[in-house]
Amino acid sequence: MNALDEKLNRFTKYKISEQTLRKFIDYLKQQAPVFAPHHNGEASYSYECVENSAEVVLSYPRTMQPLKKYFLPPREVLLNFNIKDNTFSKPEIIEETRIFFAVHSYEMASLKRLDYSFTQGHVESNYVSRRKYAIFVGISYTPDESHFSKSVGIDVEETEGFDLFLLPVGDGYFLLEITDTGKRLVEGFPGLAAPDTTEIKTEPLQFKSKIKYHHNRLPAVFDHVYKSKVWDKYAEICVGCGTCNLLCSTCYCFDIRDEVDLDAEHGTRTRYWDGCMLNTFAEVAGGENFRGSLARRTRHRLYRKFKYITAKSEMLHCVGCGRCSHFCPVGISMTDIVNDLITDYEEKQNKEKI
Amino acid sequence: MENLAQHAEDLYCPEIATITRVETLTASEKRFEITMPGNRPLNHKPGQFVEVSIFGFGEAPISICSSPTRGPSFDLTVRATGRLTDKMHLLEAGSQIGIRGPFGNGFDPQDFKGRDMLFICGGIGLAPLKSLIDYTLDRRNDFGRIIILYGTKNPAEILFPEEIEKWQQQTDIEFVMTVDQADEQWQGHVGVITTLIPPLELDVKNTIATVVGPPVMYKFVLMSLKGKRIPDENIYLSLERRMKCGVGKCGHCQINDTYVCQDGPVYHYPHVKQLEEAV
Amino acid sequence: MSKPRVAFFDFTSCEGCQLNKLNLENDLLSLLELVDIVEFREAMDDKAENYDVAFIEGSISTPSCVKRIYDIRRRAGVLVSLGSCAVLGGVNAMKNLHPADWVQEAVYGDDKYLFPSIPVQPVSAYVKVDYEIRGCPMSTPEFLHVLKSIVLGRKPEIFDHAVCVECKLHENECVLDKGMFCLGPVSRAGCEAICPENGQYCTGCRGLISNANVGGAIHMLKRHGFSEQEAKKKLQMYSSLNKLINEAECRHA
Amino acid sequence: MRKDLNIDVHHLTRVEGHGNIVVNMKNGVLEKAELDIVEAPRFFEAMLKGRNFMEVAIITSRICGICSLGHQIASLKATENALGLEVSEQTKILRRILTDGATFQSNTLHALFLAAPDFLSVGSVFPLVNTHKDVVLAALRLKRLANDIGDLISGRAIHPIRCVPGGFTKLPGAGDLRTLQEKLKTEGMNDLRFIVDVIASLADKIPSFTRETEYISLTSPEEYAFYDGVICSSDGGTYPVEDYLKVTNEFVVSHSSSKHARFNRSSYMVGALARYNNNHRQLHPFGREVEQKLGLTAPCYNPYMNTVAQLVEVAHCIENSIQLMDRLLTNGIKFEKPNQTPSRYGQGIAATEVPRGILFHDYTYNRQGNIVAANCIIPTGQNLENIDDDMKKLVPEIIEESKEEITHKLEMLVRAYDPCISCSVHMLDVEFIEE
Ligand SMILES: Cc1cc2nc3c(=O)[nH]c(=O)nc-3n(C[C@H](O)[C@H](O)[C@H](O)COP(=O)(O)OP(=O)(O)OC[C@H]3O[C@@H](n4cnc5c(N)ncnc54)[C@H](O)[C@@H]3O)c2cc1C
Ligand code: SF4
Ligand code: SF4
Ligand code: SF4
Repeated sequence: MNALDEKLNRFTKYKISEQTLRKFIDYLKQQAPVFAPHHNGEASYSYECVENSAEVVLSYPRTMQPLKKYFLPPREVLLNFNIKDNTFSKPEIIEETRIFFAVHSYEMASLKRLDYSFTQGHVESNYVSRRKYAIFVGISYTPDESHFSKSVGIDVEETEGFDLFLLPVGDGYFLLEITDTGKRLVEGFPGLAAPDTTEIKTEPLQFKSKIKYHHNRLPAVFDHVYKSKVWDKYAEICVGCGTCNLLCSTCYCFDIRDEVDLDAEHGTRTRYWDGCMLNTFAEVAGGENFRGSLARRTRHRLYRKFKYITAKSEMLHCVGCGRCSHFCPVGISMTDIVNDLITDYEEKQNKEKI
Repeated sequence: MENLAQHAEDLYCPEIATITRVETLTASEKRFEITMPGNRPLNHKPGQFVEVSIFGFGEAPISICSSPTRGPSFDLTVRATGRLTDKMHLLEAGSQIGIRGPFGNGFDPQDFKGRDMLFICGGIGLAPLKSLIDYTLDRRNDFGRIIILYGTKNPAEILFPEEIEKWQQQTDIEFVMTVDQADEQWQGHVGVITTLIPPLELDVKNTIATVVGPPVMYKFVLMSLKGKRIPDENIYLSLERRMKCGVGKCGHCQINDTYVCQDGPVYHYPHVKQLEEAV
Repeated sequence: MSKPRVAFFDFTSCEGCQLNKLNLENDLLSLLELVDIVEFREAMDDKAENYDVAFIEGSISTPSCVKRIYDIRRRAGVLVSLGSCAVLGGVNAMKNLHPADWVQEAVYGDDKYLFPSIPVQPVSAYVKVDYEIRGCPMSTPEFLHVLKSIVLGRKPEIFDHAVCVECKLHENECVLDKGMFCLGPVSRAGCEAICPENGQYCTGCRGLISNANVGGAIHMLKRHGFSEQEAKKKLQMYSSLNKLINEAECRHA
Repeated sequence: MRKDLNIDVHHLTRVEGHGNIVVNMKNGVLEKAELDIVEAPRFFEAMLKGRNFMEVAIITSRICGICSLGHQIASLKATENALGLEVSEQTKILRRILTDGATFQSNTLHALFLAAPDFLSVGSVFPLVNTHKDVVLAALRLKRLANDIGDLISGRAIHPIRCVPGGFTKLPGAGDLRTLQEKLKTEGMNDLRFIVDVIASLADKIPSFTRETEYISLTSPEEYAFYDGVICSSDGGTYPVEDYLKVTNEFVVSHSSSKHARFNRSSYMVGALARYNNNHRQLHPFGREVEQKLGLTAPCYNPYMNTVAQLVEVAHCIENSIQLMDRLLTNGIKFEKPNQTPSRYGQGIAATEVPRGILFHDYTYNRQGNIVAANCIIPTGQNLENIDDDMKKLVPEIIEESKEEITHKLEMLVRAYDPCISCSVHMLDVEFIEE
């Protein structure tokens, strides 16, 4: 038995049919609001609050916005203010239990990164309040042409952070109890038979997208490619739309703007997702732009994923969800850039040896 | 999460403070004296900044230009360049503004005890450095020589004329000023600030150089300091970047792996020397 | 503060932007509390001598337009151009892509001399423009934002990032996923990505973001099977006066 | 008796686009009574040349913001005819609702915001905010409701987004549609009734001028025609839409950057009054109710009554859209991929009734699906000769009144036609030489 299977087999588990699983969602809905993947248009998926358990999509490549939208909303009112009498109030954030259902492992891993970003240095109450009572039910998935989470060290069946985890078997699922919270939820649900004792045997999943090096070696690569030509190569076709930033599950940069109501008295201070690929991101008074070129912006983006925060947090800040690659309108793939950088690095190393 | 939640802060809520004095310095710069609620001291370090906010006009990081040795009120020097700063220039004494902070890494003046202090300020860069200059003047005996080099584009842009007059008269301060472009009345130095550095006679090992100015200035000043053989460990810079939150979240002020609002604005030069995007 | 005196003027355009203001039904009364409307030919008879704020719709395309815009600039405090026609030349400017004579003759035949027409230009080609509100039609939230900002005495915040940003904030299904092409990645936001939100591609009605990678944009369209010439035509629909597009070359196949 | 009169209204207000009224009488002879169209020509043909069929409706809707939906529908129908693209029943119903919404919104705007100030002797709707607040609020609500139809079904009331060749890119949700329908039934009908009562009390402000002319509109045995039908003349006869050139006979006049038109007589009228005269028997009950309250009877030869006919149509369109929404909701709204695979290439002609009258689009496509020829005839252009003829009859009849009064009545007359001047100068009439 491989190490992964060994780990999975330690959890108590239940065999559950898809039909029962949807009943389980209904049961969860009675406990707390449930959020799960849904169809969004013809070819897209998004997390939505579950109204009808039949509409939950269990098998999907990835949602468009990552789960971060529930903890760092795309637009969030930070303050309501009154200009005339200089007063303000902070909108109340209800600290409630929310259940996130059918979440992939890289997504869970990304929350761990966000947790770091919002709690190191100053601990942000907005984020923490939303995050505090969240419960997660994971599910495994079949990698598509953009996923590469294995290359950054995250297995499809990685259960860390989840309270429950779903593994497809035959025409149903294994429901794994990961934490006590998960156990309590399962115990309250009357639709399950006794724990199942058959052994889990996972099939190694094939990722079509891969990084050439083991992830442990990536920080070393990034020590040497700051001046690489690879940046220019991608800058030529990158159009600076910022899609890769906005949809990245670990990107969290934001902008803050004041907007006033038509009475010219009340207003809101709101934050919005922002991204370092956008031209204006590092522009200051007088029009000076500290990262005007797309090459420098692309480099900054990748260094933020693979080096800068990594050095401090000891976690790669790319989780291999493949959103940046899949949604890039010009088809720039994260693994292509990294692999090109590795090639460049190897060439440099070889030259140095000679 | 639960244990971290205990330390959670409402990071974006300002305190409503009062402008207690306004002084026009130049056509585009004014100095504001700010008093916190209950006249409490801000407890800042020289070189730190606050996020000033006016509802409807946004927020902007502004350096504290007075020394913590004077207080409890503190001073801000603001150049009108945009939404918030233009509006601030319209405010009179008695008006209220929001303050968050103090934020960022400031100077630790105790570390400079007994050293000669060389201040190199370009344009509005004098404002942040003034907090440290005032500190050293208030604890004059703790420091060796005090040399202030100050350059502006033209005589009309000179900040703090009153203080400058005093500094010029004080014998324990070496104050030299230059302008890029003179007018009819100007009788002093003409030329960029780097022209003031070579003539200086310094005990380089014992001199702490602090540099603040517009982005273009740093590269040339650092070259001149190198020419003087001032060791890198003796050099401090204060850097400016676009900044939104002031608390290390929004990402705007990042220079390579460092956040100006957390690790800066005051940097020990050896720390940023390797950073391509810094100067 | 006394209420700012606001005037609206229209030049060569479809007047959709004007109408869009009249479509502010829910906000119209609050708006009238905020400002005095002193001239608005499409909706009222009054004319004024001067105005604190002049909103200009439409592009400049006849000699008499030129005279009129100079006159308005003299009388106006703040001048805001509004809508793609005024800011970019808009669809009108596509006529510049053809020889002037051909264009005139095509419509009026032998009578073409009766109706003089000069190359279409945006307002900024003739007078100083303080702020620009883009869009075809202009978006009303943005218009209100600019108006409120002027009333407050602050600079409006006018976005200079791609439509994709707003599209992503809305979590719209990306039309690229449906096999369509889209100009959202290089076009300026401010419209709340209303076209992709409605299942349609972005036609670039707000023009390009600044510092745009036009060669990259052409390459992007080539990936969707367009020739270089067709790709430029797509980008030119609203931005036919943009030199970067007209002169762009894409080195990628 | 007055022998000389000189009127020059520069840039007539409260109409869409730029026009001047010029009247010139010397020694008792009326030398000139005309509407000069000084709007800058925009040359849409140059914009359309070589454009792909997917883009054509996007561009032509920019001919006019006020009639953008009408242009888009006529354009899409012409394109679909040319390329043999069939559309579904659902698409047709949705487009009909949109046409109703557009007529509802445009007629409301004109009658209540642009023309009504004349009846109350003020220069714009803004002073009425203080004197007639409840009426203005009701009128604003009505206009918003009309725009809600456009917003919900086409994504945006001005320059609609979702309407594309072969169908729609996105459909309204059943819940939203039901809410809107309910609003039309209650708020919409109530507000209109309230306003109609107010207008009825002002009926004596409408000048009593008549001139019988030829009235041209679409007609259809199935309904009060807006979306589809054949050309109908009040002088007798119906003509297939393909024969539109025989009806319109456009010609250039020196005082107008827009072309004029004539058919059986020296001029003809299109628009609400023409539709009403030709099709009034097919009005829905709510339309009938308003017709009676406002004292409109067919045939009506008073062009000033065009504004009243517009209000009758508002009532009709509200009721019609409620019925169509019922049909949609009963059938269930299903997403259908727009049919965009041409089955042929060539010429396609289409007509729809837009608020100001009958509109024709005529395109020819090459095998790449790009435009090689385009023609587009706009209602206001068709009305211009009729307006001039009206003025020529009206001026001698009111010549003894004060100059201000004459000017006012002439302005009201032109405004009654709800002219859409930007539209009228953006005609397309050209054969492109294929490269
Ligand atoms: C650590 C720090 C200390 C500073 N101290 C002072 C000071 O003591 N006195 C002073 O007058 N100014 C100081 N600044 C600069 C000041 O923050 C900006 O001028 C201010 O943010 C402009 O805000 P605004 O709303 O008036 O202008 P906006 O209307 O927001 O912008 C005007 C222009 O400034 C750019 N901009 C936005 N944010 C910044 C920023 N943080 N820095 C520079 N440009 C920016 C915008 O891109 C735009 O081009 C400091 C900046 C930093 C980072
Ligand atoms: S998504 Fe692609 S095109 Fe857009 S900014 Fe990122 S890399 Fe560039
Ligand atoms: S960098 Fe790309 S693959 Fe990595 S976490 Fe962000 S979006 Fe996902
Ligand atoms: S639909 Fe267009 S604007 Fe929206 S994300 Fe996709 S490419 Fe960008």
